[in-house]
Amino acid sequence: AEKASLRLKWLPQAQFAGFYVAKAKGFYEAEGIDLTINPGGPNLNAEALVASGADTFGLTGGVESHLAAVDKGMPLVAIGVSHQKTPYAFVTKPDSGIKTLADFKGKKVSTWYTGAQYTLKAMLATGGVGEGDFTLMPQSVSLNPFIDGEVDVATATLYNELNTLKSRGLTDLVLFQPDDFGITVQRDTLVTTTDTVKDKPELVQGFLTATLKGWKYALEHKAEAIDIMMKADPGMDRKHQEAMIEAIQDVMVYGKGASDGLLAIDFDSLQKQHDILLANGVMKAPVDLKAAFDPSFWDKVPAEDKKL
Amino acid sequence: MSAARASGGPAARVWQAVRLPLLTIITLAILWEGITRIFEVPASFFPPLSVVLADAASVWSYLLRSTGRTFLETVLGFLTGSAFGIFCGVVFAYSRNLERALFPLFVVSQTIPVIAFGALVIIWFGNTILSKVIIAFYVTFFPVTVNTHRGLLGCDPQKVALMKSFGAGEWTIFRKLRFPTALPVIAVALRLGISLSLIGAIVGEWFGDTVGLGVMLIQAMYTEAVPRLWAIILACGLLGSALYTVVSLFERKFIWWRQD
Amino acid sequence: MVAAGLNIGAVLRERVLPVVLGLAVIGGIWEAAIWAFDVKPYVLPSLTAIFGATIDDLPMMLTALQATLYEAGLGYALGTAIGVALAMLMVFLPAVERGLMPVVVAINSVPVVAYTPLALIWLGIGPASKIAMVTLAVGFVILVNTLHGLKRPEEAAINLMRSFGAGPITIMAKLRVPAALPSVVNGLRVAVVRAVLIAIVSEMLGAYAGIGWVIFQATQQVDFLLVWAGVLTASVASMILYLLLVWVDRKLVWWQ
Amino acid sequence: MPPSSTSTAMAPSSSSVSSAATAPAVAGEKPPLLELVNLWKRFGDGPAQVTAVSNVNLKIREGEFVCLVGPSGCGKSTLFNMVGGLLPADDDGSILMHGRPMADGALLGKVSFMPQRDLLFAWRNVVDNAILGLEVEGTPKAAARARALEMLPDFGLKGFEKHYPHQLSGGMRQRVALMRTFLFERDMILLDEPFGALDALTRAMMQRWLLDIWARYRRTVLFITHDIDEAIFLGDRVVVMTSRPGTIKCDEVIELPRPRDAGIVTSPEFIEIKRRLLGAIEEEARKSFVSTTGGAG
Amino acid sequence: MPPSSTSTAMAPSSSSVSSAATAPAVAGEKPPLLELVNLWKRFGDGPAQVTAVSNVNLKIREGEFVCLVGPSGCGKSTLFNMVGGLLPADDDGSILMHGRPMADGALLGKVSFMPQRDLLFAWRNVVDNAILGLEVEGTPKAAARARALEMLPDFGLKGFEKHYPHQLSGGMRQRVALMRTFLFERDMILLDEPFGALDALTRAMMQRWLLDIWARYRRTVLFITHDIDEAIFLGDRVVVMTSRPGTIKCDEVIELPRPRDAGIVTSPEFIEIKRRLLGAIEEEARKSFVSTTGGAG
Ligand SMILES: Nc1ncnc2c1ncn2[C@@H]1O[C@H](COP(=O)(O)OP(=O)(O)OP(=O)(O)O)[C@@H](O)[C@H]1O
Ligand SMILES: Nc1ncnc2c1ncn2[C@@H]1O[C@H](COP(=O)(O)OP(=O)(O)OP(=O)(O)O)[C@@H](O)[C@H]1O
Ligand SMILES: Cc1ncc(C[n+]2csc(CCO)c2C)c(N)n1
Ligand SMILES: [Mg+2]
Ligand SMILES: [Mg+2]
Repeated sequence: AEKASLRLKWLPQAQFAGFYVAKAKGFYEAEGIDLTINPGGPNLNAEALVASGADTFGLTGGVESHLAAVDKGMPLVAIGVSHQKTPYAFVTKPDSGIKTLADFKGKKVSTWYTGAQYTLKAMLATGGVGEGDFTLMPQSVSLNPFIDGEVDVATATLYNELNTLKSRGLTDLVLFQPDDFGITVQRDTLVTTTDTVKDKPELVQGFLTATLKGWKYALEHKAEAIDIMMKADPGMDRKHQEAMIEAIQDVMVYGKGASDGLLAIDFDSLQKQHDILLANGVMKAPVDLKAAFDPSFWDKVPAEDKKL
Repeated sequence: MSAARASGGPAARVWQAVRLPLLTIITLAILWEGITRIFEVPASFFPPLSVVLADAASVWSYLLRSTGRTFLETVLGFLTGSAFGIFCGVVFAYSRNLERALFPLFVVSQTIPVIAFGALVIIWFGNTILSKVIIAFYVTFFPVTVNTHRGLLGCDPQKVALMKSFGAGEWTIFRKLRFPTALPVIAVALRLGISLSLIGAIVGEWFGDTVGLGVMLIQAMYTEAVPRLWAIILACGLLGSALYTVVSLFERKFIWWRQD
Repeated sequence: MVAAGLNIGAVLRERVLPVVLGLAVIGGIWEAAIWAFDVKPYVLPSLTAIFGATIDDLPMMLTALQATLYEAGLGYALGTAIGVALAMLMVFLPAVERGLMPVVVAINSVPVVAYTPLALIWLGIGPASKIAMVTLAVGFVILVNTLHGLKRPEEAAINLMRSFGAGPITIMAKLRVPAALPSVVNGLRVAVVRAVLIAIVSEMLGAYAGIGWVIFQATQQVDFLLVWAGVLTASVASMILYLLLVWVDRKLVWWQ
Repeated sequence: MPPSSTSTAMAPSSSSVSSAATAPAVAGEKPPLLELVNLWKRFGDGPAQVTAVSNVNLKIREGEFVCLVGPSGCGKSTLFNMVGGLLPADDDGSILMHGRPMADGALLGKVSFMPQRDLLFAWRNVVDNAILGLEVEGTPKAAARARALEMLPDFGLKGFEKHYPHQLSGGMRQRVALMRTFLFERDMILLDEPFGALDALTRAMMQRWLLDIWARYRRTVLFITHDIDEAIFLGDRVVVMTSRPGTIKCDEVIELPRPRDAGIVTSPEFIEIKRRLLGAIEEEARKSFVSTTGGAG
Repeated sequence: MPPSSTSTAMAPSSSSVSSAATAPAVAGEKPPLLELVNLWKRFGDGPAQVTAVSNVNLKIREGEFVCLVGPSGCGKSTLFNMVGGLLPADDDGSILMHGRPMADGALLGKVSFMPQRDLLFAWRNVVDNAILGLEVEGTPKAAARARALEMLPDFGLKGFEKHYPHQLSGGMRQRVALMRTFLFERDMILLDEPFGALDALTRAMMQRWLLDIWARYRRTVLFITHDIDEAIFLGDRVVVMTSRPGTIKCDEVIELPRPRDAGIVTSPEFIEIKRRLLGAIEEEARKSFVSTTGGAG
């Protein structure tokens, strides 16, 4: 079997269930791949690790960071996009009085300064709220400032922070999802290098096929998938993981992910995201999307392996 | 305080040594539990000790495995870091030019936040225990170098002259005089170093490892599992104290004399 | 007279030249390695590129540096004060040392980053949480070094002071503290670098400003040059602080 | 400590000269300034235990100049440390001052003590080392320095006020330590071999200094020396200690008239006293070399 | 250094006793073992400069026992340090051995040197401190220890082999340092006030030891002391140094027959030599106290 490795964007959790399931079920082995799954961590750039050749594949930040990486000259190609809609939302407590985008004016909003701030600005711009109309502040790991009322709006991933907030009693939050305002930031891109695509297309093909089988199996057998995840990291909270895989299913099985199959690459959506990033000055020059995203492998995977 | 009075069996002496620390720990534990219970501090802010211990118990085998792994990395990093630190301190003590040229670079190296370069560490040293050991090594050697250098230079020049009068070469002077003179100062750095090494190992585990206290730590941090966070803090504290104690015991056994 | 003129030359030759040479050698190896092994900039950018990026973003870097130095400086001062005070207390009351030291060691054995989330919860995302973290780390280094130094004087010297009717406080002021100075300065040296580092690391886990914050964002946005520029800025600043301390050391502990 | 009994028993028997017990008769009713009763000091434990001082009984009257001599390692410095309050005596005995028992350390700050080793502080120059005692007392630095500077020429240290200990010769260091002791003025002065590293003349000048202070301010002086001439020349009494475990072997009152002239050392009375004392010391010193096992027992 | 010229000039003129220049006549053709030519040593710079040794010229023949006396702080230890190779002499002069000039430090390891301060290592016990020189030489530890243990009783240290320096009395420390020097056997022995902290008998026993070694192995001994009796009793020659800046004031050959008995100190020849030398030293010592500004100049 050929050795390969996958670098995740974060520690083991249900967000990456498909890969662990594919490995546990022997799907990679069946494709002749001996895959090692390497977790990520804070300040660990999966893009850099794949680009440098330290890892063969990567589940990296998302469309915006992939484009930034390609823009910076990293020889990366995305072969699939996991989350078909923005996996995070801007949340507020019902008593904050924020019901529309216009209500953001004069409020304190916290978000991650890791790209999410552009999404927020773009979303608010659609509601006529400019940069100077609200107070923007960085959001750290902790949600306490939001829970304690120090900020009016916080940012939460649908699969992680939102569940944390729910478990801490905030079940009736008002959500502002960027997609509802025509802004989409697709996250969790599956990438490899241009060299790997060129030199080992069969490896890439096998990897993607097995991965998709894994995801399909995971979403169809969630309890078993969570069992597998709990083995990978026994320290996790099972309930939290169960909630996560549900949320992950929602963001993956959406748009083309629902109609065409998991991890589908939707060039229309990509173009829109690309233009927003360019408009915000995140990228300096346009990027050739056809070069940055290569749907050819995904196209070759039989529909029954990727469609739920 | 005649020595006669301080005597007693080994058991009594051990008791004497652990009595106060134990008392402090028990007091702190009671305070912790009491305050959190009485004032009903939210668990997300500061959970009671019992909750923390219960949480630790729920994952005890994983916690134990993680502690073992971190322990191994720490010890390896500490040993290599101390050895390298002492070596560099010696080199610097003997070569002013090397010291002047390289020492600033050592300082620069210590100002680099390793956690900004997780990817680099993995690219260079791979996904192995080696990258953790390297980071533990990296944070350990500096204080050891500084103190070794200082300790070696702090030697009484008249004693050096005495050794020279015996025809001792630099190597002999080093072995028999300078190094023993520097030992107490080096020992201070070793005590700092073992704590730093543990920290290095833990941070090293953030770079894509699958087991270790550091892995559990970020999991807990980012899921805001506060009781788990405290459980890991306790585990780190326990491991760190144990290692520190071992180093201190070595120090007390081998470096008991007072400088004059 | 003549000496002053000679001195500058000597200082340049003996102090500055080796450092410049050292830096030049390392820099040369660095550039050469990048060229020879065709190292990609996302693995390791060239020095010139890093300098370029630093210059490009200089205003932002300096603002960030200001925030970081404020946190590091305040934490350093606090940590030193607490470390020295605690060490003195432990010398005055040995029971405090036996009782407290293990707890202090335990507290310090936990990486500062592990407390950071708690500090963020307790003290907020602002500078207070960073200052607390720096204080903690610096305090321990200073405590261990100071304690060692304060205990250094031999029994006979302490007895001499006692024979003059000196109480513990006078012995502390006139014997233990001067005897401890070399040790304390040692601690100060090691701690100054750590202070900046801890401030940066704490900032990476949540902040409004600072070098660590810049580095964190840059990492997330795959802006590797900016990461290195941040590191360079921090290093230069730490280096300056360290040299300042070497100078203080000379002034303070000249008798060794 | 098995062998200690032999030498303790010897003390009263072998003492052919006037014993300590008869001395206070001169003072009459008043209790002596200082009285040591059955003083012991043991170091270490078990087989390695060293009995440094055993069963020392000694009375010292106000204004007396007492010289202590004895073989090297017999416990003189240890005795001084106990009298100065620096070392707690073993529980067996007690130290009385003006007839009242003193707690451990009660004498600290009440005597001028010069230890055997100079113990100068490396970070203080000559003047600042000399004024250490004054500083501890609370004398303003400027005033203390002025006094020390005035004293420097008398100690042959003029021109060296800004030098640091490592730049001094052995004898110079000793003189700085001596200055430090004299500047710290107390009614009782304990000097542990203060002139050991000095040449004859410097020593003579220092002796003159000491006698002057002693006579002018009626200080009480306890003085350890190895130089028997010095002991007889200076002392009202010379106390000889036995070899370790050190106890009082004999206590000789020196009846030579004062002021004593340097020429006195050749007088027959002097030579007779010296002969007797030398005999006593040599008998003891010999023990350290012969029955050496008694040393650490 | 303006005032140094006065005392340098004085050296030949005021020396009423046989000068160093005449001494080698006894040895005949052979160059002396050690010859110091115009040796200088200055410490510090500018106004604070101290001239410790100035224009010292001295010849020492093989097998000679030379005692060096002089007022405290006159530069004796400095001279020793230069001879032992521990301190480079100023460029003015040179040190010749067997007529050949020696480079700085060439004598290291070739002389047994006992410094004024005992310099015992705190982490070594008595035996291990004593064998330090042997260890440096490469003698196996066990053999070295055996030799030291054998020597212990002679030095009155039996029973203390396992003690550490802080557990010793001042005189005991000095004896350990002495043992360390004797165990490191070399043809030339430099002793800097080796018996300063010892009582009369212990000192006499140590002197006997030293003379025994000297006579048996024809060692060359250079010996600093403050005790003029000791100097005359031990030495073939007594060299008197002037006060700082130290140079040779006079160089007296002691013609007393050997072996010398302790009783010799009362002989008229002895007393006459002593009177002469004391006069010379006192004249010098007085200078440190009178023209003190000349000290640091
Ligand atoms: N801290 C100690 N631990 C063990 N033994 C000690 C200690 N201090 C002193 N001694 C022992 O006590 C004895 C007496 O020592 P002390 O210093 O009183 O002698 P001394 O009479 O002053 O001798 P010297 O004339 O040589 O100075 C010595 O045998 C010494 O080894
Ligand atoms: N490192 C130094 N720096 C400055 N001056 C020094 C230094 N070492 C010695 N001296 C000076 O040199 C002079 C001679 O010192 P040295 O130790 O040779 O005297 P000595 O004759 O041995 O005196 P003693 O009999 O007191 O030991 C002294 O005035 C001393 O202050
Ligand atoms: C776009 C985006 N930016 C920052 C974070 C914050 N963050 C960094 S790592 C981590 C754990 C991943 O689940 C979290 C919460 C995020 N989640 N998503
Ligand atoms: Mg003594
Ligand atoms: Mg000397």
